[in-house]
Amino acid sequence: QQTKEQYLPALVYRTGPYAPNGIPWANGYADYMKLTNARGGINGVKVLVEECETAYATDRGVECYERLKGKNGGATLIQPLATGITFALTEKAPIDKIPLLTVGYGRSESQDGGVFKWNFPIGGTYWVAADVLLQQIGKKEGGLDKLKGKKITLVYLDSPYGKEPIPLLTERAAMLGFQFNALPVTAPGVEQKSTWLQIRQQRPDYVLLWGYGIMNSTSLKEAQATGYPREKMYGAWWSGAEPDVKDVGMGAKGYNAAAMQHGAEPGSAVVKEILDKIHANGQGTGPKEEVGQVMYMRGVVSAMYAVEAVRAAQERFGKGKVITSEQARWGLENLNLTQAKLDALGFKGVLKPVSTSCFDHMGGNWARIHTWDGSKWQFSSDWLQADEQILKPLVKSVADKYAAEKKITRRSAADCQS
Amino acid sequence: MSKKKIGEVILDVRNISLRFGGVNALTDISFNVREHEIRAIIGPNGAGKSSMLNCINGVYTPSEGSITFRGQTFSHMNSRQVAEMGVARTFQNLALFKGMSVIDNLMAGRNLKIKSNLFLQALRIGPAAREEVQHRAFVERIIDFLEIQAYRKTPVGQLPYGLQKRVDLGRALAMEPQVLLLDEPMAGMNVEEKQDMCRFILDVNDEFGTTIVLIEHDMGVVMDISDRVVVLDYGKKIGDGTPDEVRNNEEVIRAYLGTGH
Amino acid sequence: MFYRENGQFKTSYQADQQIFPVAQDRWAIVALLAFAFVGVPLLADEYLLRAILIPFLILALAALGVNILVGYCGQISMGSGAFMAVGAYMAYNCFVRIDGMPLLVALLAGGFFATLVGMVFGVPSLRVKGLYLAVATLAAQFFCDWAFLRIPWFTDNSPSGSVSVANLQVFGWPIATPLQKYLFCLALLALFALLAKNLVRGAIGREWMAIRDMDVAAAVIGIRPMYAKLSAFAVSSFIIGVAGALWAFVHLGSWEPAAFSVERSFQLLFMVIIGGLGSVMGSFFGAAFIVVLPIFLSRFLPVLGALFGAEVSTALLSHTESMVFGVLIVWFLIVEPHGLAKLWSIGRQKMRLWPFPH
Amino acid sequence: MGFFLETLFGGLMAGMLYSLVALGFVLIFKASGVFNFAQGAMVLFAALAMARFSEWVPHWLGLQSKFLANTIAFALAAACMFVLAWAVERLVLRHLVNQEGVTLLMATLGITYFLDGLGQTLFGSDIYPIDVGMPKDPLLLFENTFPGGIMVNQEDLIATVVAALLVSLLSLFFQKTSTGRALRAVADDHQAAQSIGIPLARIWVIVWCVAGITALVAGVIWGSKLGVQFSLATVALRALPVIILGGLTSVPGAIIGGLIIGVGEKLSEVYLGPFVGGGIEIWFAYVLALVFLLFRPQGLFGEKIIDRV
Amino acid sequence: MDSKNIVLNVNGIEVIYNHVILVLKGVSLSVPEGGIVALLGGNGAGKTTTLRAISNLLQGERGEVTKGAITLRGERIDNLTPAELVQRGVVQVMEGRHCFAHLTIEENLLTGAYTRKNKGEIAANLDKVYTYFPRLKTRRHSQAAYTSGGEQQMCAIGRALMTQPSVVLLDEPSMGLAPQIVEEVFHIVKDLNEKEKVTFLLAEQNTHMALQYADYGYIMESGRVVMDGPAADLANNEDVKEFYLGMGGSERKSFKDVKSYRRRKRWLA
Ligand SMILES: Nc1ncnc2c1ncn2[C@@H]1O[C@H](COP(=O)(O)OP(=O)(O)OP(=O)(O)O)[C@@H](O)[C@H]1O
Ligand SMILES: Nc1ncnc2c1ncn2[C@@H]1O[C@H](COP(=O)(O)OP(=O)(O)OP(=O)(O)O)[C@@H](O)[C@H]1O
Ligand SMILES: [Mg+2]
Ligand SMILES: [Mg+2]
Repeated sequence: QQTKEQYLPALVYRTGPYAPNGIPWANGYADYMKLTNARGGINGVKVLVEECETAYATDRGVECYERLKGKNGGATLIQPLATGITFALTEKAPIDKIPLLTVGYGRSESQDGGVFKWNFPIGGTYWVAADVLLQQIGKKEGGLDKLKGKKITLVYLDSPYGKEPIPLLTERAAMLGFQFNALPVTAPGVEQKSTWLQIRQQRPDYVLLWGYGIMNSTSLKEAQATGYPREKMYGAWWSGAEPDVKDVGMGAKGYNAAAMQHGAEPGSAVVKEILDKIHANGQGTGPKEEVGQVMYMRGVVSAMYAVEAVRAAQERFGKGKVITSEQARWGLENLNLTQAKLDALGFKGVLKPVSTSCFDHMGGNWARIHTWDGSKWQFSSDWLQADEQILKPLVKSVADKYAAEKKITRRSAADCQS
Repeated sequence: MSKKKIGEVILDVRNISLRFGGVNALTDISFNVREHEIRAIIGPNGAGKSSMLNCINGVYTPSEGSITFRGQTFSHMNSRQVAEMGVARTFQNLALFKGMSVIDNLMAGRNLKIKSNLFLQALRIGPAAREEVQHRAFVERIIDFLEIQAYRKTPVGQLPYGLQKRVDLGRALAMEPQVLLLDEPMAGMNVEEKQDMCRFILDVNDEFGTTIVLIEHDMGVVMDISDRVVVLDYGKKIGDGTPDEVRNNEEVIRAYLGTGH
Repeated sequence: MFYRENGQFKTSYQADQQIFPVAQDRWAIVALLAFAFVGVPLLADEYLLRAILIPFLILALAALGVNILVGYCGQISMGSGAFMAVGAYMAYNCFVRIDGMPLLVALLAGGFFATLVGMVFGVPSLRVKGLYLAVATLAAQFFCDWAFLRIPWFTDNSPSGSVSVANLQVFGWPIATPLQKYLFCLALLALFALLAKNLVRGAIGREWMAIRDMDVAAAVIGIRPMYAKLSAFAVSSFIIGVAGALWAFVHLGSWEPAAFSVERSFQLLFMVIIGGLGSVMGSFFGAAFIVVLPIFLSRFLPVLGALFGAEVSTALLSHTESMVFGVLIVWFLIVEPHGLAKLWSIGRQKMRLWPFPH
Repeated sequence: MGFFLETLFGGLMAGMLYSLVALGFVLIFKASGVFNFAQGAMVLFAALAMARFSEWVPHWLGLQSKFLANTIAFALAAACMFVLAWAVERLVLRHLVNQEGVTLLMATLGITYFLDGLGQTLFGSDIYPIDVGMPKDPLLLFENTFPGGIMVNQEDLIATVVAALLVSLLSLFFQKTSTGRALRAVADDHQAAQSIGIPLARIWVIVWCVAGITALVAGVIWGSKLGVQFSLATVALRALPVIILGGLTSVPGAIIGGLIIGVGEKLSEVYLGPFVGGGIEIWFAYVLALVFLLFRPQGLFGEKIIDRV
Repeated sequence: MDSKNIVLNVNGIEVIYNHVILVLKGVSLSVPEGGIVALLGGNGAGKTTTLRAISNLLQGERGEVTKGAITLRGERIDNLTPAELVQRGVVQVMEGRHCFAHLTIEENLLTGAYTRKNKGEIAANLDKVYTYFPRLKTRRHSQAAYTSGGEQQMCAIGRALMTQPSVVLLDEPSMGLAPQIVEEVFHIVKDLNEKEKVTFLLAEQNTHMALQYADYGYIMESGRVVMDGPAADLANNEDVKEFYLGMGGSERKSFKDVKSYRRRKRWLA
């Protein structure tokens, strides 16, 4: 019995400064895993989930990782759920041979599977998010070339997470000729008066918001207090969920944020299924009302990638078997989620196809923009695709620098077969 | 009075004044201390006796006047310098290092004499280790002398008051001082213990020839053991002389002694 | 009954000045060290090493440094995290900027730079005292947090501000597996503990304690407050700096300034207070308490919950953990305000008297 | 010029908010010699209680009136703070009479952990709004004198008035009443205070209760600005430079210190920040406080640190 | 002594500090209403500890009474707080002054009146203290920390008197006071005792003075009461004379001539 379970632990934070965002994510992740089991497991193999609380702190995250990695026959993969923890685990995972699934966060350059064999930022990186936001702003202005001479200010959490988009934005600024300015906010971001005073002084045309947790709602409140139009504010996809705007309410109306492919999807098939099969039986993890909200969906999507990776691995290493973490890595590297597959899983309209490869650990660079209407998030753009022309060289150069530092040689094509 | 050879003036205090805000703690005080003598300072509470000692070893800076020590004149003293010149003192309100054991308190008194540097001390090899043993031997002699062997390793904060006073004296003695300033060393002791304390003081004075400046409220003690006495009252000097002279000084009787003595 | 020192007479001061004057203690410590160096590697699994023992060793080292400053010299500091950060980042810079830099030298260099920074921030202690100083040391903390986040040079221009090291080795031996890391940290800790113990029981240690207990009296017996305080800052930040470098290099491998945030400073301060101010042993107890207890609770509480048939959610678990932790701190303080080390010594004293009650 | 004034005002108002938190620290320190690390946690706890009660009360009682609901919630939260004060005395302080400052500091740390856990268990970890009807939109003054006018937040103005009121009341209390004197005596020497019949238990409950209410007021104001969430506890770190600048034992010092720190912080960030990459305000506040300390080691208005032999 | 008007009775108490240090080993004593009882003994005999046990101030020193009982007018007071004891009229003047350093002398005195509510009475008491200690009046606006040792001692005594006590536990009141003032303090004690019927339990090193003013005395050594009796009897006891009054035979010995040789106290077998 024991051995028949696929162990998929998750590092989560249901406490601490970032709990409002962490809780729905963890609920979504847990619920989808329950759904998977309700659906009969992965080709009959049930999944076993275990949470470990990190409170978004790196050292606790590392401890959790160490604790969970060897349990129940070994962790199949790990979701660090924090950029800081991802950085630390990036050094450890290759030794333990455990893949890190970092859906929409972590190191942007880890898209490069040639160097980052064990990192999987499936579905999008911060660079994708930043690029997509610029494209949308360009659209608003009537073309990217119209950005020339405009002022765009980034308000970011002063942490590796917040700094991630800067290289891309700097690059884009040079290319498109807009004036780029970055204002750091000291964590956790409850005091932003001077930041917004500066914004009031500089009067940028657009503000990009790269905050997390309470920093987002604080930014929106300060924007309201300084009279900066929320319509001109664009947030990253970690700045665009319900907890970020809920208690600002109408004060945040008009605020835009990237949706990481998915947004709030209360109407999607998978949500309905979760409500039917899990919550209806009283087995739901969180409050019913939050099912289908943005962070919840991100948990669901992350879980789905994990499950599908296992499924993909089973295709190769034996259906109905419990697979190892190394096999899971292969699965993650060879995901091919076509629209048909996604639709079948209940993600119709939620996701675009994702297909990873040995060298591309991201697998998809689509996103949409959604806008807060005062009570809920609503899509306000079409699908947008990040510009590979810009992303690719950036990823490669940063990854190469990392490889040089760590004396890692790029994986060969042969290595990809393993 | 025995064969004690009282020498030259070693410490000369001239026209010292000390003010705290509105309070004149000391006004124009002058007196001197000769080598090897026991010099008492007496006076009512708040007369400025402790403040006088504080001026001598650099805790307070007098607003006027000068202090001459062995021919060198200072307008104010620097604690470290005073210690190096061989002046040690005890405190009225017990300024011991409460968290340290008796031994450590006394050893701290010898710190000026320790020469090895931080690195040698960290490794505790060669000279550093030898030095430590040497000083320990010296300190043990003081411990024997003061009869506090049993409390060697007790943190001084836990000792009863009287013993703490003894440790305080021990710490001062550990500095091998030439001049010893004692601020009410016998407060809170019974007669028996005072006798012990007197014996220690007299022995130090006799055997090592240490000059002693003593503040004390027990007139029996002061009159018995001191060679000369200064009397302060409200920051002013009202008397100076041998115990007998002072005892019969009208003003001293009025201000301090009362009629009982 | 067995723990008596009677019959053990010292014939020289040297013998009496040993670190452990009681023979039983000496044997116990030898046994403990032997166990730590030989027994633990045989028994401990990787999780124990990586998640508990290595952090414990490194934080104990840092706590030792903090204890020198706070416990021995009485200068309350809430900026220890900053000195760890200086150690970590400067060691990193030495390590990556200078080719062929040996790990050990890089670590010590980290300690050296921490010493410099520590002394600079120690200067206010000459005027500012007690809690005022404590809060003032936070200036060091926030300044360093900021500097390592904002000044790209420190992070070798890494865009995210996160840096990492790899391929550690000492004298040709790799420091890669948990066991190797454990032994390396253990050896360093043992060495530093010995040196620190020598310092605190020597002349300089007495100066520190004198300043702590009664600075005016200390000055009167010829101790220079400036020298004593600054040397305490220097020694303490050196040790903390080395610990910081170890934390970064050996434990984390990859880190960002948040690893040395103000919470870390507080954590270190708690360790020494809980463990016992002015006690080398206390640093170890404190580190063990603060590192191990939360981990223990997070594993033990679910089991306890399961026993009562209650399924404890992650959030509730972690809240309970925090509450229990808080209660335990208060409880220990009530039982013994002078820390675990004091509790330990009282225990020994009782043992000495055993089986007689007093 | 307009912008400078705006920054200045912004700083003053931010400073006033720090003062409110600092006040709690000062009260407890002044009255019992305890450096209360838990003040931040208390602000959070109080604000959480207020936020959740104002949400639950209408639910429980079927109330329509927002004002009534808020009033009841405030009363309930205040009651929570009273219970807390009582428990802290009973379970913690009582057993630590006459212990050193660090020990007590450590104990308040234990309380912090406990409150963090308890607060989140009882009230949840989400972001909760407190809506006491404070106006959110900015007010523009002197629009014809300066281009763009000077922007002031009405919310901040109200906070300033409340803080000023609270401070005057508390200063009076300390200076003029015999309880105020007893509080200061307790801070100096627990044992001596006991020996002459000052009931420590009662004194401590009073002080912690007053500090709790101050925390509640601070929590309500901050909370209605920012929303209530775990991170609110970190405003305590912002208040620390304020109290050392003003002096650990001075109630008016908390205010003046708050204003200086607030203004210094904002001006430095806005005018110096851009040259060094920004984000300097927090350490700047600490360094500012430190510089003041070098000249007055007891802070601007603190009681002189006594060392005498 | 007549057991009926015993106001304070200590019965076989043991005190342990820090859970390990046994300091009092069964101390019993009783204080009659309106009496002055002296508690004598060398350094570390346990006088202070006894007084702390009575006034319940041991907790702050991490000490506890493990055996025995203490009663005040027949009521067990082991579990009362010090504040409640003050309400019942028992106040202790602590050894080592313990003035409130940051408060002025006058504020120090006024805090002593915390338990008194009657304004007129407080003012009268304050006046009384100032007449007893005129020195305090001149220094009344300076912070206690900056007054001399003796002034602080007066302040501590005065502060205790402000509580309008009926039983005063005085711990070394004469320490650090000039001879004149010592005399005065004992006069005050006598005065209060006679005029206001205040009962005193007095721990003192100044045996001479103490026996002169007290009615009854206890002598403690190493945590035990080794001798007790009416003050006059004690003053005439040879041992007491030798060890506590410093008299060999009938003459006072000069401090200069004491020998290092010491006779062994007979009761310390
Ligand atoms: N807080 C404490 N912790 C441990 N031991 C203590 C403590 N206070 C006192 N003692 C011990 O208790 C014993 C009795 O002390 P106590 O202070 O009662 O003596 P005393 O008779 O008042 O002496 P003195 O005349 O010197 O004041 C001493 O041996 C002392 O070491
Ligand atoms: N640091 C200070 N600040 C203010 N006043 C002071 C200070 N030091 C001493 N004084 C005042 O100076 C006067 C003399 O004090 P000092 O301590 O020298 O008296 P003393 O003669 O030693 O008295 P005692 O016999 O009571 O110890 C006192 O009135 C005291 O209040
Ligand atoms: Mg004096
Ligand atoms: Mg005593």
